[in-house]
Amino acid sequence: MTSISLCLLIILAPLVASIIVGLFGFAIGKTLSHSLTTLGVFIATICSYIILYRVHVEGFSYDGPLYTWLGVDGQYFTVGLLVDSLTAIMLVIVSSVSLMVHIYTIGYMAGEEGYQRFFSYISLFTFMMFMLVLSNNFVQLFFGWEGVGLVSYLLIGFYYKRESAIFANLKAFLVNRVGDLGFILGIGLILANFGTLHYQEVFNQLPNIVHATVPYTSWNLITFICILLFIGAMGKSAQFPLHVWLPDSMEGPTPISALIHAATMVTAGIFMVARLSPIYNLSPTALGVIVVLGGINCLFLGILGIIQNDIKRVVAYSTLSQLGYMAVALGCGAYSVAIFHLMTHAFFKGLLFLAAGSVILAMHHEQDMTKMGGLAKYMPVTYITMLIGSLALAGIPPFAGFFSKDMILESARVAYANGLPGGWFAVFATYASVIVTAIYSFRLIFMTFHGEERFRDISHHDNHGHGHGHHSFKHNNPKESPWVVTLPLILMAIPSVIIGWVGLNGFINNTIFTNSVFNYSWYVNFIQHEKIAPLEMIAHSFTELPVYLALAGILIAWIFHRKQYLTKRFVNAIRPVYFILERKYFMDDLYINLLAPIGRALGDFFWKIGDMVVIDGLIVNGSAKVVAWYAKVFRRLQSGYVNSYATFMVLGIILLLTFCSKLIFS
Amino acid sequence: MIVIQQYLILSAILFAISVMGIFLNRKNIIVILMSIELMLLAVNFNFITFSSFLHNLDGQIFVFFTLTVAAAEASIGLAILILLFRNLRSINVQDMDSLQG
Amino acid sequence: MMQHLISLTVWVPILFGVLVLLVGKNECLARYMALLGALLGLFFSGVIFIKFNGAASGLQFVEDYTWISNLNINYHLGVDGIAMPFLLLNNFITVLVIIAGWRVITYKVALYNSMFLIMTGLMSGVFGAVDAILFYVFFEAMLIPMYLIIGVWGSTNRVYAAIKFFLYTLLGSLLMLIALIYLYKQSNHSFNIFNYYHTPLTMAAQIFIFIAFFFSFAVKVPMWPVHTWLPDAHPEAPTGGSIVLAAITLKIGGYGFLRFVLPIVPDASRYLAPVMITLSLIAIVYIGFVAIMQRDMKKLVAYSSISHMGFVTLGSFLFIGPILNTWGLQGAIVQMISHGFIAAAMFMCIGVMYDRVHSRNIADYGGVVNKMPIFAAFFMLFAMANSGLPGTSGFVGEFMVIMAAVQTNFIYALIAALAMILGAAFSLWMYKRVIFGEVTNSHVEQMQDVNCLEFIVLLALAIAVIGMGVYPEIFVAKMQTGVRDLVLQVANSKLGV
Amino acid sequence: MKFNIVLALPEIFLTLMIVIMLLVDAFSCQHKKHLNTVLTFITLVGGFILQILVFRPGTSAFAFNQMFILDTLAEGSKLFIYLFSIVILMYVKQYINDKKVLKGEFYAIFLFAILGMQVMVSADNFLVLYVGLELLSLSLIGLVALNRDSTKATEAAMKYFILSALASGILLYGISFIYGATASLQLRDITLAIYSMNGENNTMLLFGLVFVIAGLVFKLGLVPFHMWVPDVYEGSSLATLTIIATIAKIAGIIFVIRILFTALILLNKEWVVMLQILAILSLFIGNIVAIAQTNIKRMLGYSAIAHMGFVTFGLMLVSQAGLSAVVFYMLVYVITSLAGFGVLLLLSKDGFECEKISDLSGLSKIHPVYAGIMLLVMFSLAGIPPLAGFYAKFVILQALVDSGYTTTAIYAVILSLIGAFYYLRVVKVMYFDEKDANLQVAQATLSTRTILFINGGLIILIGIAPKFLMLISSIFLLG
Repeated sequence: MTSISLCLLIILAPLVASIIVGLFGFAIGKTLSHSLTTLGVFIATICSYIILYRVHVEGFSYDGPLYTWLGVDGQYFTVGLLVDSLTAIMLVIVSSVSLMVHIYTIGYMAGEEGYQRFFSYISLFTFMMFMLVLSNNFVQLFFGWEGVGLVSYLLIGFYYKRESAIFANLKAFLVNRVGDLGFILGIGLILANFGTLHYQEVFNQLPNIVHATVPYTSWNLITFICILLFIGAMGKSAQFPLHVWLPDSMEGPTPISALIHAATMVTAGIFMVARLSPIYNLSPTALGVIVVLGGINCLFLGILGIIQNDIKRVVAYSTLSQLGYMAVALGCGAYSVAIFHLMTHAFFKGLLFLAAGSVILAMHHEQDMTKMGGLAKYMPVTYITMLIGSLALAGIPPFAGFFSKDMILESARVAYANGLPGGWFAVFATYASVIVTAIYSFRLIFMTFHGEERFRDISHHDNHGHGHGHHSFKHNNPKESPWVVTLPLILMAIPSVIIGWVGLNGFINNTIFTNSVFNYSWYVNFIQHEKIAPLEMIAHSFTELPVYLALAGILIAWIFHRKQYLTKRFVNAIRPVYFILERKYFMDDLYINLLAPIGRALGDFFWKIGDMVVIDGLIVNGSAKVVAWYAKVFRRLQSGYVNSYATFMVLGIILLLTFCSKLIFS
Repeated sequence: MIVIQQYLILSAILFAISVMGIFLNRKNIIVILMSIELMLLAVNFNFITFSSFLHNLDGQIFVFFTLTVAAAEASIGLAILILLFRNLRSINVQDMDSLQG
Repeated sequence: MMQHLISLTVWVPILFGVLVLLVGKNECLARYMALLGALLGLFFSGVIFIKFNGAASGLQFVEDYTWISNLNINYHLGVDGIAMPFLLLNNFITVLVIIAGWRVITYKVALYNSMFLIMTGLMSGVFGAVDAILFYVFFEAMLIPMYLIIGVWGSTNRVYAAIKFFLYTLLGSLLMLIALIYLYKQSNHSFNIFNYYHTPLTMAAQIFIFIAFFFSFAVKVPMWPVHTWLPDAHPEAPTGGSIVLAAITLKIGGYGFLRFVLPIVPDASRYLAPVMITLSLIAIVYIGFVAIMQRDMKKLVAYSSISHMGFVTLGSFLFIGPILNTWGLQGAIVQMISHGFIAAAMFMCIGVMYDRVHSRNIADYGGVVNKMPIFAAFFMLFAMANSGLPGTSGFVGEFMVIMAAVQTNFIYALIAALAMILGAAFSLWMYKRVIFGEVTNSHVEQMQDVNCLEFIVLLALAIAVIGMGVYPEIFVAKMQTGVRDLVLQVANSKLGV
Repeated sequence: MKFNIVLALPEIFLTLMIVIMLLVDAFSCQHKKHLNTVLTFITLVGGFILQILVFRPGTSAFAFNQMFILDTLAEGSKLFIYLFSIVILMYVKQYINDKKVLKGEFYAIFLFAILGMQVMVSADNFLVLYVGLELLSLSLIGLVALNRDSTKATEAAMKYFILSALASGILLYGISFIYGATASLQLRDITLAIYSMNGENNTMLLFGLVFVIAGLVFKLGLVPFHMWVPDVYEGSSLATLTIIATIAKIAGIIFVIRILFTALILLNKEWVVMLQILAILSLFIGNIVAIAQTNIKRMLGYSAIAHMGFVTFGLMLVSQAGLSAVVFYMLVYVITSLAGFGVLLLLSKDGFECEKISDLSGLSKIHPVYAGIMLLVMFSLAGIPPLAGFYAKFVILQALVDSGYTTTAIYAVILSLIGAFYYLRVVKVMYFDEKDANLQVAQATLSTRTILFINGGLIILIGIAPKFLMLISSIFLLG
């Protein structure tokens, strides 16, 4: 099979499966539904690996059209394919995680209402994600971009009866739309100035545009475009201040939190910036913006993870923090490192979510960690895999996360040294965040798997309405999840351990992305001087701060876990800060209590005052009333008295005479 | 010597009186009928004047027709007046106001 | 036969409309006859669409016969790339409307069906007319059936709405009539629209004509601030009426701008473009906000239509220097066709719910998805299309117009792009309140999922919406030459001639 | 040659028939109701045929020492008056039979009125013109008063009588001045006389002009000489109103054309201004006040004022195009109104007069065909294409703009917009409102229904192919 057919197969297999299951799911039953979609993704996964092999080993690459989507004014927009190393890596990540999630879902969603619907959605999501990564132009990118947003919307609101879920999905969509606003304007500026939306053609023209400015201003055009595009990424990749939707999105079922809100969709923004690295390289200012926003995400949103009690929310904030890391890497010009972290993160964060799902499943859909504890001995597989994930997340060598995160810290230092605007903040934030990461991830481990078994006292109430009935753990113990759930955990745990070793050289030294991602010059220079290999790196790490920070974080988590009174005292000591943290820096309040009411008030004002009073009342009905008033007045002239009629006739004659008088007396 | 203007002024005065009889009168319809007659006479006067001054007989012939028509008009007017009185029990102009607006 | 395709598209539905009236007593026969008439119309317009040569310049399928010789008015029909897609849209929608009303309409069935068939024929005439008076006759004649449709089958406030609709539109069109007559005088007594393209006009005359046309077409579009008839007319009209009104009647306004205003008064258009753009942007944003706050679903969609049509007028008046922006123009047309599908679909969806619960209030619904999952899926698709999701037709037009706006002025684009947020806000917020959640009341509890006829209609619209989103080129390719010719036409100033 | 009595043969026939009818009516017994109808019908058809026979197309023939003219204008309008009279006869016969009070006189007076019109349109001399006018006016007054027991009818008749007498007085006064200035009553001689004045200002002539115009526009009912119109419309029975509102208007307009365009054409600079101001006022008052009406007859009265205003726009253009537009407008207006009155007449039964707008409530449910025709009538009067009324408005507007009166044209359309409102209201009542309990449909004969149907169809037919009627109206002006 040619590679193009393989790519088409990758795209179409999930789509076809999704459509069949979506339309006829009720008819073909659950088993066939999940088999079909899983098969679709399985085919896509196999093909993805073949593509990776061909690209990486045989040096295959492709950039060409499939069909003409739209032609205007001699410009043709095509739906096309771009297959290069970046695409291949992304395909592998997406398809692998998606496949794991498909398998996992068979167990996780068993017995839920809307089983087929769920499979249809995640297959559709996989298709959209493939469209996004395979696109060779901005329009198609935007299609995939919005497409994954759509499926995310559908999946967050999967439990459509739950008010919080349908609130969260609307919020997610709207916040994403704010980002898309910037994104589409960025695309518009590219089209306006480059005359094309094809990546390669845009890159080719970059030298002509470098010094262009935005009309009527002195702003650098490239910077402006970059920032606009990054606004899009801020929406999709949940960067501050458009991050508010991500924690709420945990309303969706756990598998999609793993797939969409950890591993793939939220990294679309990172992917996009990496894909457009030639453009971003031209604008240090834009990179500075990215670095600062990434730093904020990385540190401040990470801190919020520490105070969460909902197991999924902890992971969600951790995702925000890690996305911040990726953004910092992007901002430092180390795009390949960002992708590296994207990959390791996809696996270990996917793993964490899936493991959290496994815990939730065992606890009968209880997500509050204060009602867990001591689960390690009941759920060994889950515990071990989750521990691996957490270690990877905390950046403990030799787990995957260590390599990618360490390189991000490294690249931040390099960028700072080379005078990147906001570089100091990036260094500070990333370093500080290491400790934060360790604290929240191990707080989760300790609270869930260690300590006393708090779940025994709690009579679980069913808040899903999907027929579990009431359970309690008074007499029976929590059980390890079925194999369809644990298998993906194990399969995800393996890359969480080794992927760093495997990928290190390729990503760090950017040998893998020679033609697709172009790191910023200072990073390239830096890397050329240091030859980095896994073992050396581990050894080297013990001479550096980050590992100790991480270990310190674990220690702190352990102390707070053991000595609850210390926790309480500490919280009391920082009451005002804690309040701010509890309110999530007032970001939700900003949107929900300030911006949304302003919007609604504007709507009401325009409607009731503008439309109803001014236009309709004053102008439209007003003129009708004026006419009616005239009618009333003039009908009184018709008094009914014949002598007055005669008077009018005589007046008429006088009127006519006056019109004639000029002629008479001239 | 009486000039044409004097005739014309006379007929104009007659005409004006008759018109005023119509539009100033708020009481009796009979008066209006009389005013109409007067108006036609004023016109006749005009015609005859012109006929005489222009030495053209057409005007005088016209007057005959006018007079005949005036007679017909008067008869119809009076007939309607009777009807009106039968229906309204009044020949007051001011009472004739059911049609208005 | 081939030379008279447009005539057939126009007159066959009208003929069937009259026949339907004549067999009025037999409702069943009337329905089938109406469907046959609508299908024939669709068939003829489909043939036109297929046979139309997108690469050729100028009019195709021309028919030119003397009509009123003493005034040089001709029965002159023909379509170019701009008009042709609307013929298809129009006939397509009518078939759906007839099907949609199949079981729902039980009061004066024959009159209902016949009015729609006559409407279709007349609107086809509007798009096919080359003679200005012929255009005007079709343009105005539409008012009569529409007045009856709103007034007879509408709901509580129908009389006010019908009269408002009628007078509003009449105001505009009468002024246009004067402008047409003025042009007739200026162009050596010709009523051929294309002769006006070459008629030299002074700036003052152009502005006068522009204003006259503006009233006529802006009311139809409708542009802010002459839009208030729409939120009254839509909710009061029956489902079919709303569909036709939104899907096609509004397009006549946009079409009018392209066919009359831009090429006939290019200099005034250039001069007044900032005003038009401002009004369009106000429509997009202001109306977007208004739509968010609506409690009546049909009103909401009506306002959303105004907001979407703002893109049409915006796209039509984006100039770069003296040259009209092809992107904007093309985008405006695509947006019109797409909005035809989407608005029809939205009203259809609301109609489906209305037939079950007899309320248009958002507050009377909630949790509909529990009872009508298939319907909810369709509605989701259309709500997304309404908020401009890529892959649906709603995106293509907005995208093109925004692209064009960026080229003209970034601020325009920024404001226009706010529609992405507002569109999503009003569509999805309504969707959330109506469809999602627990079943809120007993009316919703008793709702049945879509029946076969409704399913067919919704499916057809869904295919259209997705098809147009995934492969718009099928339409766009046919318009290319027409749009290019228009751009060239508008680039010529009439002042120096 | 000079006497040429043949040309007046139709009128003579008409007169003879009237006398016969009066005799028959006097001596026939009451229950032979149909005799009068049949005789009237024969008279009208006979008159129509004779009228065709006596005319040699393309010529202008004179009779009675040039006092009587038979040109295409006269011939055409006469034929149309006969034709429309036949239609009116068909519509009113049932109504007249139902009304106990109206007897055979109706037909006799109706024919007298027709005779008056025929004389008027053929007159080429002020004297004949005057006689015809008075014959028409007095007959109409008689018809209005025929409804003897009705207060409204007698009141309307009285008002009509007083005001039309005043108007003819004014007209005569004007004529006398013109006679004084030109020494002639012959329309053509007056033109020559004015021509020989070489454009000198002649006070007497202009004075006469003003009075003549005032007298003329009274017939048309232009503001401020319109006050009789709504009252007479409301007070007359539907049968009478049909005559007043249709054929009498044709005669009136031809009469105005004769005087203005034959005798006073050289003074057009003066009278154009006057007509313009009157037309503007008429459009305003007619359209605005009609909105406030609840009686459909009265509303149509105001609407007639507005329509006459529109027609006057055509007159004031003093051009061939304007005149043919006027004739076309009149024909369309009459055809449309006839259908409307036809429906109203068929809806009136046993003393019930369908005259309130609300009487039409729910007509579309009771009788969809009548409702449909009424709908066409209303939209046609409002000037909505593709109905006949649109082209009528269109040709006038076209002529206006062509002559440079663009602002006037805009004014005219804005007031027609306001006018559309009250026509819409009638449609609204018929189609959107609930049934009215009073409303019954009279049994009409097949012939009547056929005629009504054809009449309604004509409104659309003229809309689809207006050329034919436009051609006819331009032929009118060939002579």
